[in-house]
Amino acid sequence: MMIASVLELIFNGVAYGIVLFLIACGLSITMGLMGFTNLAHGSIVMFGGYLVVALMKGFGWPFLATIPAAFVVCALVGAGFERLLFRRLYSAGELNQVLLTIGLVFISVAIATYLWGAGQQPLQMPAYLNARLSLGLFEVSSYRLFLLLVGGAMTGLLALVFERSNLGAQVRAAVDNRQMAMSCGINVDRLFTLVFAVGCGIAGTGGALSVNLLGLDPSFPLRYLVFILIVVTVGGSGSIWGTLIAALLLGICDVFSKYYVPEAGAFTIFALAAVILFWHPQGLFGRAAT
Amino acid sequence: MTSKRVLLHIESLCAGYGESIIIEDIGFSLAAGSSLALLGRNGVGKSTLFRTLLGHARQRSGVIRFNDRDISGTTPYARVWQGLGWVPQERLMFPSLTVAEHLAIADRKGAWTLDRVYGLFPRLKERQRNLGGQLSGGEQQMLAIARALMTNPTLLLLDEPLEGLAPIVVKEVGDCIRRLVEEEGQAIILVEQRVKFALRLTEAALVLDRGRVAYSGSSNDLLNNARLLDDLIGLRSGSNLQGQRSGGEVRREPDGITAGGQS
Amino acid sequence: MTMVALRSLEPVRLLAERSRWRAAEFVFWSFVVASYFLFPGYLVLISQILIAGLFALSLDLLLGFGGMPSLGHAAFFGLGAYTAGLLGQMGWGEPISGLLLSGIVAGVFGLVCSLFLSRLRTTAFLMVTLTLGLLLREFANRWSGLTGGDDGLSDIALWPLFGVFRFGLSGHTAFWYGLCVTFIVFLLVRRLVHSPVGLALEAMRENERRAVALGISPRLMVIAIFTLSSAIAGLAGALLTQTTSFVALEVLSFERSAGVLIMLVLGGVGTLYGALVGAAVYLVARDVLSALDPVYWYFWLGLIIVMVVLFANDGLVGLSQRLQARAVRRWEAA
Amino acid sequence: MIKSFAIAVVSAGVLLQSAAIAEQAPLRIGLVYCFSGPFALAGAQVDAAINLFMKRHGDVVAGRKVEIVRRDTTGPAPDVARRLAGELVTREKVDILTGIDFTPNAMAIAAVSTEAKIPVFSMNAGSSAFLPKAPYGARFSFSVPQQAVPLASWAASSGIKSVYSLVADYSPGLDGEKAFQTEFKRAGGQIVGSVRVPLNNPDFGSYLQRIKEAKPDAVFVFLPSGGGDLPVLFLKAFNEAGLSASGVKIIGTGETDEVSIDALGDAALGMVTASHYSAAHESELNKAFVRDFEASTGGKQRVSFAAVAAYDTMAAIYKLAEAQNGRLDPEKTVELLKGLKLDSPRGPIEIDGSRDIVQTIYIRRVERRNGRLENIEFSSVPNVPATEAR
Amino acid sequence: MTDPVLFTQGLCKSFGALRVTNNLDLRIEAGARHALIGPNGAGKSTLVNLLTGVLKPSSGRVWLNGEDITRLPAAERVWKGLSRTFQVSTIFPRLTAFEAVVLAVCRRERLLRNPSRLLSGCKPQAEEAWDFLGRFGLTGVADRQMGELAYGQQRLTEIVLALAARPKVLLLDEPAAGVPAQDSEALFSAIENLPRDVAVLFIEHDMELVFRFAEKITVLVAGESFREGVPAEIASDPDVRRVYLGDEDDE
Repeated sequence: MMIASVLELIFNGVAYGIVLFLIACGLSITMGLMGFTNLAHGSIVMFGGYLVVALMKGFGWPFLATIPAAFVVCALVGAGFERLLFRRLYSAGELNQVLLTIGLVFISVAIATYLWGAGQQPLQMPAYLNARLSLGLFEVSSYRLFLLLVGGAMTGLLALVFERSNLGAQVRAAVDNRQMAMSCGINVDRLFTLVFAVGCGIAGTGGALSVNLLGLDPSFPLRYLVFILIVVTVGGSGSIWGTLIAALLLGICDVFSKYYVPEAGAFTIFALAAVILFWHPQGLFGRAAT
Repeated sequence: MTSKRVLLHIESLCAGYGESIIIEDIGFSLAAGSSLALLGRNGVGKSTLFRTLLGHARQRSGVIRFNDRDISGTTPYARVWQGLGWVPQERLMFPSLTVAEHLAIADRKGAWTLDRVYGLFPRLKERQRNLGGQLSGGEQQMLAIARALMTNPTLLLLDEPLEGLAPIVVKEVGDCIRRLVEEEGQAIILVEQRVKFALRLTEAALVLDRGRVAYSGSSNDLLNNARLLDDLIGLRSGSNLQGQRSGGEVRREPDGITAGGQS
Repeated sequence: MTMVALRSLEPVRLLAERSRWRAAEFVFWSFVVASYFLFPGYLVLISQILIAGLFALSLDLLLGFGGMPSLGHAAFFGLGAYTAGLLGQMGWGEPISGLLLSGIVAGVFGLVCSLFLSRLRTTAFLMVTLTLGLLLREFANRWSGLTGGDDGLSDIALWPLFGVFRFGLSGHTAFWYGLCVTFIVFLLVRRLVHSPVGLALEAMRENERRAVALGISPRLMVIAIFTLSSAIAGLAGALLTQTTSFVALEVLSFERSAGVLIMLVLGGVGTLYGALVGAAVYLVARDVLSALDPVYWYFWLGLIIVMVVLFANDGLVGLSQRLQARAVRRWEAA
Repeated sequence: MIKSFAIAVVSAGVLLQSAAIAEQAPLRIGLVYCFSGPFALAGAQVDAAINLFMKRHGDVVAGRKVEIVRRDTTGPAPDVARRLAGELVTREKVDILTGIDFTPNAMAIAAVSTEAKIPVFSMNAGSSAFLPKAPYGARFSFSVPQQAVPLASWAASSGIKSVYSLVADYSPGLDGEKAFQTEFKRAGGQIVGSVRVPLNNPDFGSYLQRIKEAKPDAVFVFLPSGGGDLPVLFLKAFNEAGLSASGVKIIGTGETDEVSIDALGDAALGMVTASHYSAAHESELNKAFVRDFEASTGGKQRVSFAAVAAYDTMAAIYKLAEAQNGRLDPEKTVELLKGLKLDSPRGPIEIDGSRDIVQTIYIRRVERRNGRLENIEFSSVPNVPATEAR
Repeated sequence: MTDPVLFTQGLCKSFGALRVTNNLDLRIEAGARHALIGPNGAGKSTLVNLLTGVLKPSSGRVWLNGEDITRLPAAERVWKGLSRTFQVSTIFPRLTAFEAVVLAVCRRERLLRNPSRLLSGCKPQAEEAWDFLGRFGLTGVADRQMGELAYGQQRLTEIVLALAARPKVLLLDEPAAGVPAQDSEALFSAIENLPRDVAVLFIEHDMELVFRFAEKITVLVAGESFREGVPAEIASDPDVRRVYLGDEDDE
């Protein structure tokens, strides 16, 4: 009984961590590569979620089909924003980036309210994602298991692309030394757009996958801004593994503290973040500032 | 044999970083397939000239024609596609990339393939799974050269490739460069403190002083004119530790706009 | 005139030039005073702008001069607000002593925090201050016996200012009280900025390594400036309590921390006036837009912010300085 | 019939008194409410209800043209609320303040009302602290204990022996927790566990695991209603954790209101809540109200308790102004308020001596009717006072 | 022999397994003109960082003026009389040269403890700063932001900043690096005219500068003091020659 309950907690914590990872990791990549502080990242996540709802309700798409669609559309939107707007601000300093993207968050909140209303979006998961599955010792919800699998697969895929492919090597080279990367013939401008698009695509996918766990309404980007920032900075921006480990750590700690010390409420996650950042100002896997 | 085509033509070039001006009014031409030694005391602007050619420094005025095309104002990567390769003085390894990845990201179609590059530097093949930061100084230098070769440059800019290497390694890397020039016919511009090595390897020489051209002519002439060499490069000037400057430290010209790169 | 005389005059002139009162500054403060007569129906709004401006000023000291971005500055604002509120509730309603005491409490808490924060910079500083603010808010929510939790603190009996001027609905007292406190603090901050300490702060922001080599201890500077900034934020919080006779959990919220940062960056960082201008523009825009379009005013506010970043990335004060310089050049050319 | 007659009379009055109107200043109603952000849904309800009322009853009362001056509090921001209320009083010269959303805002506005001696009518909950601070205030919505106590009584009397309580960690949540637990224990039930969750709480997994291990008959929840995210997240997690399958019931109060219920989806089916209003309330008055409301919003909005409270508040204002010849004298208004009875779409309501509302509380169950989710009333407790009678 | 004003005892610094400074005993006499040379990777930068307090030694001690300063933070070492310049010009880009020097003087006079003092009231300090700038021929650019100064002027300003603290020991880290030829004479004469009561330790690879000013030279190799002596000894030492050069021209 004890073991089962601990295992179930770990399972829930991992699933929650995966959700945090999915909504934050796109930002980690773009922040690490371009040093661009994009607080509007949550808006893209939200947009991914709305896209799922719109496609399912408006066009009767199956849930699974909406996930790649969310990736593609959000990636295109992200690419557009990068080309039109963000590119002009790469050298404008962090504060201006923060201000601009906060402005965009406000705009996105208003647009979402206009298009989809202020309320929570109902989203009916297909039956197979609403079931309970037995994993021997304990039962889990099929949705969380699905999250775990898809999230895990995405992490693996990302890691594979980032660590093994030529594109990933190009990205890492540009993070390491932008000038030298250009002098290896890498079209860094295009790479930035591409990476930004991928980051937004992941955000959109994260939105699509997390609607069922996090809910969806126009204030989503503001509500989850703090969580996203904490995951990215604790993990160390630019590091996929760092972001994953931070997300899992925070997810599991949150779940355990809520179970064993529910009085602690939201204290645990914030205090943990503060302590980690105090000892590792660059995050768990961040590079030291040069 | 007809006179060779002009590969690189520079005219009244003026450049620097930010507000500073480091090279003033430089002009020279380089024929296709030939090689040039770029000499001068520390801090006269040799690395800055390279960085200007590559689009990393700020070009104030003047013309850079490469392959009959004005490349001033183009992006650094477009210049690589045009055929400019760079072996930077600081080597600029990518710490999070393996040796193989260093070569892969730079790979462009052309005569230089991975196999040929590994043929030239067998040591790199042995270490292809190591990260850039884990290499010894000599290996880093080989990788820097190999990486530049993978872009299949028509002109390779070598910035002090022998600096800070152990004597045995100097010989090894030096031989590679020699083979590159003499056997493969690679056109290079070589900045090197080992003046004699540089002059023997190249056909033409250009000496800079305070951001301007102080000598432009045949390498051989310069090599055989000890007096001129002394005057221009100060090989024997200043101290009674003659010639030691060539083996001593070389100032690092920081990238970016820090004023440290000013001459 | 002899060389000696020239030599002794020039350096002093240079230093005096730095802290000279400029015409635009007189115009600015005259306008603030004149707004009492120009906009009599908006005195409460103006007093709240002054309070937000004071709060933003405290952040400017920290960010603009000390180079330390905080996303949890509401912690100190809120601490000041709660101190003033609790004093009032406990029966001590004298405004000025309450104000000062609130500033001191926030300052002391700032001092304690700065002992930990002094080893952090940039993003880590930002994030740790953020979590600090969140933790304090959680704490206040939990300790509802003292703070009233979500209900907030009411029943704050505030005595009339100097025993004469009541804090009424129309906001006359709030206006003058807020203006005086803000102006006095502004003068002190302006003085500080133009003192050797201010120079040391700027030096540290510009290049910490070099500042250390001059013998400036970054740890001491961070502690000093953070404490001062916290105390000023506490004063602003106390002002809000005193002029509204109410304290809510919201004074500690992340939204308030983020809002003040937006105001400051909007107005221009490191200019002192940017804090006041940013607060005015942000609050007026919010007030006007939310009256015009109560549901979608967020959109227009966001649009204004985006436009300011795109066309005036050194803030509104920077923009006006550039326009002024351009006008002067034109005028001189003509 | 009576209504249309009333409209006719009012219209006639308008025609007759048109000359007088020109001289008489309009009756200005200051509406301070949250129209933007996460709780904008309630703002839209209030807006629509007021429009509906004025369409039905005209915009003139006792010869004075009625004007609504709207202000957005932008969320829980008492300094803003206080300023807006103050400006409405001093600059816009309103005769009455109404709206009133979050508790801190309510407290700040109460202070303005007290100082300016202007009546303030609350259209939304506000905690129990509001009325004592507002001598010219009245409440037309409900109080948390008003709903939680009847719910506890019903639960205890319908075979629920043990309850786990889960409330949001803010003052209405704590009010609800206290009221429910006290009454439930008094009635012989057992509270097997109690937890307060943060307002920004994405994951309920661990709480539900605790609940599962406590094996209660039911879970009492109090989470922010009116379009917040917590009820949706809770219900999803509840089903995911397999609690609904194992037969644990959910009982609550406003979580299933009509603006939230569609987002809750089928997960809400069978949930039992206690509230003062359901759009499915069986009365002619309510049917007409729901029909007109939905027609006036083009079918985009369902009517919820926020709309009814706004509608009733308007009705009270009209009635009180008429009784005072178009004026709203603070003392007189308070006098008239006591014992004021209205026939509301929710049923009969009355304002008692403490200026608080006395109304019927209905126990409802979520069911699907005519293709949409409704709160179907199956039991009721009449004349429940808002303040707990001790 | 006089007492050394700055000396180290068995100073060691390791980064992981790599020992960069190895059991180093360095003595700087009062008023010395002491040069520190050595090939790449000899550990010169690390030594500077250990002396100035940027790095903490793995073991060993640093004494300044008879006082153990091993544990003192960097800023406090400046108060005790140890000033430095940086290898790559390190300035305050948006402060004017004058402001920076005034700040240095004010810090020395402990005016930073008195926030009520306005800058315009710091007349003597301003004049002293002006004098300092004048000695280095910088009054003409005193009111320009340091970021706009020519590189040579920046380097001179750096020396002024270090001197304004009235140090007992001045540590010059490659003062001539990157200075263009036409400016180097001004720099050289500035170094030549440094007050005699200040001990100067300079790390340099420009042999012209080293042999022009140094009265004593320490050759650092692999983190150890390899040779120490007057310039003539060092110049004629074949071991130094071999080690320092690393190799002769290969042909």
